[in-house]
Amino acid sequence: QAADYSKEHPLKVALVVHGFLGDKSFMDSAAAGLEKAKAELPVDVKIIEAGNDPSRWQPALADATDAGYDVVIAGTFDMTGFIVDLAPQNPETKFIIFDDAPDFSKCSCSNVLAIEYQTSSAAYLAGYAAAELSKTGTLGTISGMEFPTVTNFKVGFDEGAKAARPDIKILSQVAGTFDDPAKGKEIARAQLDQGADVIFPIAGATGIGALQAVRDAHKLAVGVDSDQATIFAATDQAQANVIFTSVEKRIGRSLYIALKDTIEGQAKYGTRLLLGLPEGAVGISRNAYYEKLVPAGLRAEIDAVEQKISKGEIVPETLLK
Amino acid sequence: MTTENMAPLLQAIGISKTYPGGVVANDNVNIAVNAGEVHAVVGENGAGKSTLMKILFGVEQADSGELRLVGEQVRFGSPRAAINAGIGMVFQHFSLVPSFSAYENIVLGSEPRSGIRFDRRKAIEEVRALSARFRLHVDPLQPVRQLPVGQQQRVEILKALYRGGRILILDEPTAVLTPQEVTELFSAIRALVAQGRTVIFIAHKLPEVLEISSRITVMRGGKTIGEIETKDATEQKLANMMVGREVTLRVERKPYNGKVTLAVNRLSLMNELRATVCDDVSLTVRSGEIVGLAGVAGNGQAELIEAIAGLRSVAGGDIAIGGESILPLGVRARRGKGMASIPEDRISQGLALGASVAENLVATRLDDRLFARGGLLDLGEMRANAERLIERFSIRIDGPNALAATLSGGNMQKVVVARELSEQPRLLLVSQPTRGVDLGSTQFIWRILTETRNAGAAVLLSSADLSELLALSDRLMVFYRGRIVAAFRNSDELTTEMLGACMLGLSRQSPEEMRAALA
Amino acid sequence: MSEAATTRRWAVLRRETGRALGAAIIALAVAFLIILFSSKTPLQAFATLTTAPITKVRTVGLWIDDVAKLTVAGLAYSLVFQARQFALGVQGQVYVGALAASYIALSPLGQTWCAIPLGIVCAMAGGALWGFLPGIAKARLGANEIVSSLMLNYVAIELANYLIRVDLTTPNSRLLSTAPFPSTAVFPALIPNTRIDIGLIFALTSVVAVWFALYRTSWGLKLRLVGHNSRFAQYAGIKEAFIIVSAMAASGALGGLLGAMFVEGRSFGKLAVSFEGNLAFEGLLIAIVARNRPLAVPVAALFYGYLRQGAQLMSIRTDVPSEIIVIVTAVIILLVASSYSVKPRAMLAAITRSSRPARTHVEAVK
Amino acid sequence: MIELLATVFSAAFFLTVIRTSTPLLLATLGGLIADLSGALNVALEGIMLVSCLTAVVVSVYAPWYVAVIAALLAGAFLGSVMAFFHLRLKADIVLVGFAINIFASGATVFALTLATGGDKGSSTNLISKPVPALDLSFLGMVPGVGGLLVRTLSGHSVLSWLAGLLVFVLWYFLYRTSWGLQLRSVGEHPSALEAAGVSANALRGWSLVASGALAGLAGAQLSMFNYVGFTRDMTAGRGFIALGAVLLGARHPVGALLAALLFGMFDALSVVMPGLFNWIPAELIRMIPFVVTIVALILFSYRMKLTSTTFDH
Ligand SMILES: Nc1ncnc2c1ncn2[C@@H]1O[C@H](COP(=O)(O)OP(=O)(O)OP(=O)(O)O)[C@@H](O)[C@H]1O
Ligand SMILES: Nc1ncnc2c1ncn2[C@@H]1O[C@H](COP(=O)(O)OP(=O)(O)OP(=O)(O)O)[C@@H](O)[C@H]1O
Ligand SMILES: [Mg+2]
Ligand SMILES: [Mg+2]
Repeated sequence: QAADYSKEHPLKVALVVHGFLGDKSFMDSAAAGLEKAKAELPVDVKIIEAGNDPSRWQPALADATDAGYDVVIAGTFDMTGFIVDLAPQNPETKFIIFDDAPDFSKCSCSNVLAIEYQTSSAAYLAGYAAAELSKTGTLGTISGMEFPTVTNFKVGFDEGAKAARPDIKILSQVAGTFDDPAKGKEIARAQLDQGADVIFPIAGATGIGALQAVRDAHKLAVGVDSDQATIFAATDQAQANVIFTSVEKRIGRSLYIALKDTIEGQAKYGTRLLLGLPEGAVGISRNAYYEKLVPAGLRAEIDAVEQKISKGEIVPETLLK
Repeated sequence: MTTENMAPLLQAIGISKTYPGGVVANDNVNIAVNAGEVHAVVGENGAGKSTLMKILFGVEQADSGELRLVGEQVRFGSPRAAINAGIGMVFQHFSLVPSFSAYENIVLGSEPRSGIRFDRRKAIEEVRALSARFRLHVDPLQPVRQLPVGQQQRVEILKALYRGGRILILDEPTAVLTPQEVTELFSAIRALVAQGRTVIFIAHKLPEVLEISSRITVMRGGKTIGEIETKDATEQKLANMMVGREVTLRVERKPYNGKVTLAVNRLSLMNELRATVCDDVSLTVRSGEIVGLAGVAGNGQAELIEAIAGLRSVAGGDIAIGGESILPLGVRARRGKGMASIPEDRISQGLALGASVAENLVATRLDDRLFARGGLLDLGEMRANAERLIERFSIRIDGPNALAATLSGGNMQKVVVARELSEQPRLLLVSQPTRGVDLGSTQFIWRILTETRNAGAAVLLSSADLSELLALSDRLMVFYRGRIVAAFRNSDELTTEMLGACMLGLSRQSPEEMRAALA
Repeated sequence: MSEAATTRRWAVLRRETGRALGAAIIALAVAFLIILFSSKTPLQAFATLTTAPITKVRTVGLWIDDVAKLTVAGLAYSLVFQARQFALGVQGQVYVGALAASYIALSPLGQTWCAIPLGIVCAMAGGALWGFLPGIAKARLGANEIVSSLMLNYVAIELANYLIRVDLTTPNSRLLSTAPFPSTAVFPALIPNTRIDIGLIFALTSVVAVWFALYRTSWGLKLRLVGHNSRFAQYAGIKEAFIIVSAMAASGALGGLLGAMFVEGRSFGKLAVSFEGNLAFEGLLIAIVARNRPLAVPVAALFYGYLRQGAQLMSIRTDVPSEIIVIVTAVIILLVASSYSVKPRAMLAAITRSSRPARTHVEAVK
Repeated sequence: MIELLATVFSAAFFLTVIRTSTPLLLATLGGLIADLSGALNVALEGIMLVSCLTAVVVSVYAPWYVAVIAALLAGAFLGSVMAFFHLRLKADIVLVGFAINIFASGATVFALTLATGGDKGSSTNLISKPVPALDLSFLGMVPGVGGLLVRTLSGHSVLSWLAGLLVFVLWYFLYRTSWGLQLRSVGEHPSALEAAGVSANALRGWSLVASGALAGLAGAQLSMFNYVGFTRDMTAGRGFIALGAVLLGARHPVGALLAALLFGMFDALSVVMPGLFNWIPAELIRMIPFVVTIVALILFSYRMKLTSTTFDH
């Protein structure tokens, strides 16, 4: 089957974004993975932005399925239900769902591949570092909304921070929205005013605003989903300079691998993959800013903690089992 | 000075104007106004007088024809152009900003400035000087809202004069004035003329026209019928020219002796600003009688009628119909007790212009089982009702489904009257029933009111037109500053001058005299 | 009916239809121009916009489902606009109605036959309450209904977010939505495998009901009289306050019904955060184009729903974003609200001639 | 509670209140001018949104003050569009306003895609500039209160100072110049001015333009100071809150200032409260500005009713 796809007859892939690109984290990461696949594999990629209106998500997915793509990709629990409905009706089409999984025992989903990410373990590392870097002993987290894929970051972050400094104080706030940067900025400012000096926004575009507040205050921030320092480096050096690391959920990379496996006939459709630190699907960014902002001693300490997690000596709390 | 050889000061030649919608308001109209005269324009409602004046003042533009100022052709594209040419106009409906003070209204649009600042001190000084010069006395600092109508009109005239008007157009200036105020206005007009101004004067009351003007242009149906020297004119002659037929305004009245239907006892009312507008007012109206309320606008008679109608809450005292207090009742319940009411302003209060005539004709009786059963409308009955009333009150329209907005002013008033009198009321409240209504319709409405009275209704009538009050009322009450200051039984001895003196607070009755007529 | 009146009605109908069509054509031309400038494949994009909704049974279903919802939204606005109240609270009513319907659907009653009727009744009651609040504030105190109803929209959305997160979501679920409703609480489909369900019947019933209420009942006549001239209504003994409050509450009930149609309809079958996707506001356009006439509302909804669906499919299949439809919407509102006539010359004259001040809504309402 | 009070009376909170109030105040002043001329401007929301984007895009290529002026012009342009449809084509002002709002929500996203090369959500690809904060740290030299002065007065956006100044300018304009007299007369009784030979429509038109321009400044503050950058629908109802503030401010510039500060304060509270009171659900805290608007509107209307009309039934 592997030989079936070539640059002339590529694997046709559609990514249905329920929302918009440009969040600099979640969706952008998925899109980047597909762009990489397009460049390196015999893959043709179409990205469909279905927008914020939930009533348009199912039609967009159905339309992509109808349009004859070989693989239709969508993310998060918002889309799982629709894929579970569409999969049996379209056995010829393969579906990949990331950051959520259907209950395979209850659906006939042999053409569905689910990928989930053990983000709490990576966030544990970031929390550990943040607590060590904090001068005030106060950290701040800002969640977009409260649901497990978001909260999982926070759970790991809090646990890591406490592991480093049991007396650490963590301010946390839910913004209630993923797309109001002005609100994110105000919340971050409030947390900075209350003494926090490392902020971890887990809130899409709302988080971008929080990062801006950290930049203006010359404090530190932890990025989320993508390597945000590197993304900002191109346009906003000052912003990149305060993001000492990011908790990466490497969606793009996992999608790239999933597509590669699909072409090679290796992909395990009909199952759920829970990827973590050992698979490299999650992790913290170790880039120039990390080198610059995190002292060598602490870096070594973090590497050691990561080793322990990989070996199972430390098992961070998680919402995904 | 030989006016014959000189071109008229202001001349309109062959003016035609058709409004969008096809009303031909002016059809080849001519008028010539000489310097230093008071030139009257008369005609029935809708004859096109106001339209012609608006063209002279640049508010409307003529479709054809030309204007000449001292023989030279001019064009007024806007009021500003006319103002610059020395024309000022006082509209039929005042154009004053209620919350602004008199001087602010007078200088509005031509304010004295120092730098970018509005120079209030200078404005006040100028207004004072102007009002002294033309003997038009107003307090420049009073908000216009608080001024009596007569003074508001002075403000309007001062406003025109302030802009250097040498020709002053007064569109129906006397309609809302008391006889005394009319006298004052006339002396002001004479002062203006003496100081070289020219006045164009519009009025429906022919004696006034004959008194003040030197020449008269008569209009009918959008055309000029002719021009006449005042010294050659008589009332009857003018009326014939205006209407094209003979008119008489006489009403026959039966004697009455009914029971007390409406009793108002020591009533006090307050306005929106919590100022007392009616104070300790008591009066009765018997079945089969018309009680007239005289008073300069703003002296409480309108508020009294609103309070009886249920549109205004009461600060003290009582109102009873047939011995039973109606204070706890809402408008609908009062109507249920046999009250009907013809409001002062038909467009803003008496009609829903966007609804059909049939709907307007049932609007006050929507809980009547005749038109609505179980909340459902009986369209057939509504239509039949409308057809009956259109016939009976000879309303000129396309049909019951025509929108009220498409009716002429007089016909709108007939719709209101028809609705209120479609059933014989026990108590009828009437305000300004013929304001802005022409002779023919006035005659008709007067007759209907009298018939209603003769059939046993108690009628409370408020009107600014004293001759109307004298023609219709059995008894008259005069309001001054929220109190009844005089009461009369109507008789041939009673004159508008006597009423006017009381209305202005110049003469008062003794308590005995008043009590005799109050009961 | 007299002949003159009949011909006049036809003339009005022709004129209004002409104006609506004229606005639609101009708006489509605007859309075409924007597509021409912004797309690499403008013809394909325009073709998708104008033909895609009818190419498949599935897309026809999407279209008709939208039409049903737009109709109810349009009716809700028409009702308050006829009373000259600029209440814009349909969005909030949709959320409240949806919450009420969801509580019924997820209760034990949701498993029984009465799930749908009871859900709808409760949704309408909830929506009516949400319409009643700005209504009473306006009628009793004169609080501006535009501002209060808009603010209540935000309140309702946050309320729904809160209740969904804290109360309605299934424990330990990862979803900001409820569990799917039991099948007894989901509208049966009229055409299988499409989104066309009995919501369409509710919509059509609402059209008739609103028309009947406005033109055949004394309440409707009173409501219209209040809308034409509120001073007159008071003078005539019509309880204006009652009419305003009841009109806003009735409109709210329609908004609540729309909420039930959303969550119990086949497109969702559950309650999720921000489910409504701004459709409630688009009802405003329907009401304006239909000139608040209930019988014209479904026609306007049919047309607009088509454009809406076409635009969505265009944004899925081509490089033109669906926001173009929003721009087209604005153009249509502006044109329909303007007193231009379809004759270009008169339009030109109106543009070049100076004119008198237009009567503003505020003056009229006061 | 102590914590809340400590927060509320801190200099940082004061800065936040000024920051959140500034766009509201500018938009409220815009709404006020239009309202006084007799045209309720419900398009403040949409005009702000368009100006937000304009400011961001222009500031990528030009200095910040050029971007602010561009936002102002964009607002003024939309105001003139409203004037055209309302005054020339006689469309109802509320409908025109909503058309502008709807247009803005779509057109900004559309334009954003063009400007960023595909992003529909936010302008993070664009390096936009902020409006500078005015640094008054020299006040620290004032003996005694120097520190307090710096903490409270330094660090506000230039536009905040401008907004404060505009309150005074607008008051002077309305009550001390002849144009102000004319403007107020148009709102109350347009035919008076017409009869005086001044075009009421021209004045209304200019009021709408000025109203748009002020809303444009509000947009600039929002997208160049409160947050630097643009995201879809970033005005988030602030235009409507401003409309409420116009009504609440008794149609007077100083009233507008107080109303905007009130709403700004509750907006700021809704940001700091979750950090202090974890047990209050975030959604309920986010309702605060909206609920406050409604309650304030109702109380205000109630007071107006008490003091003015005695009419009932
Ligand atoms: N703006 C307008 N649009 C359409 N028709 C109008 C308009 N203004 C006046 N008309 C019509 O033009 C005709 C002349 O009206 P005009 O106001 O000049 O009458 P008038 O002689 O002043 O009457 P009145 O004595 O009642 O004041 C009437 O038929 C009137 O209805
Ligand atoms: N504003 C208007 N717009 C359109 N048509 C009007 C307007 N005003 C009046 N008309 C029309 O002009 C005609 C004459 O109206 P007008 O009010 O002048 O009547 P009129 O001659 O004064 O009669 P009446 O004696 O009954 O008042 C009516 O048929 C009416 O439909
Ligand atoms: Mg006239
Ligand atoms: Mg007339």
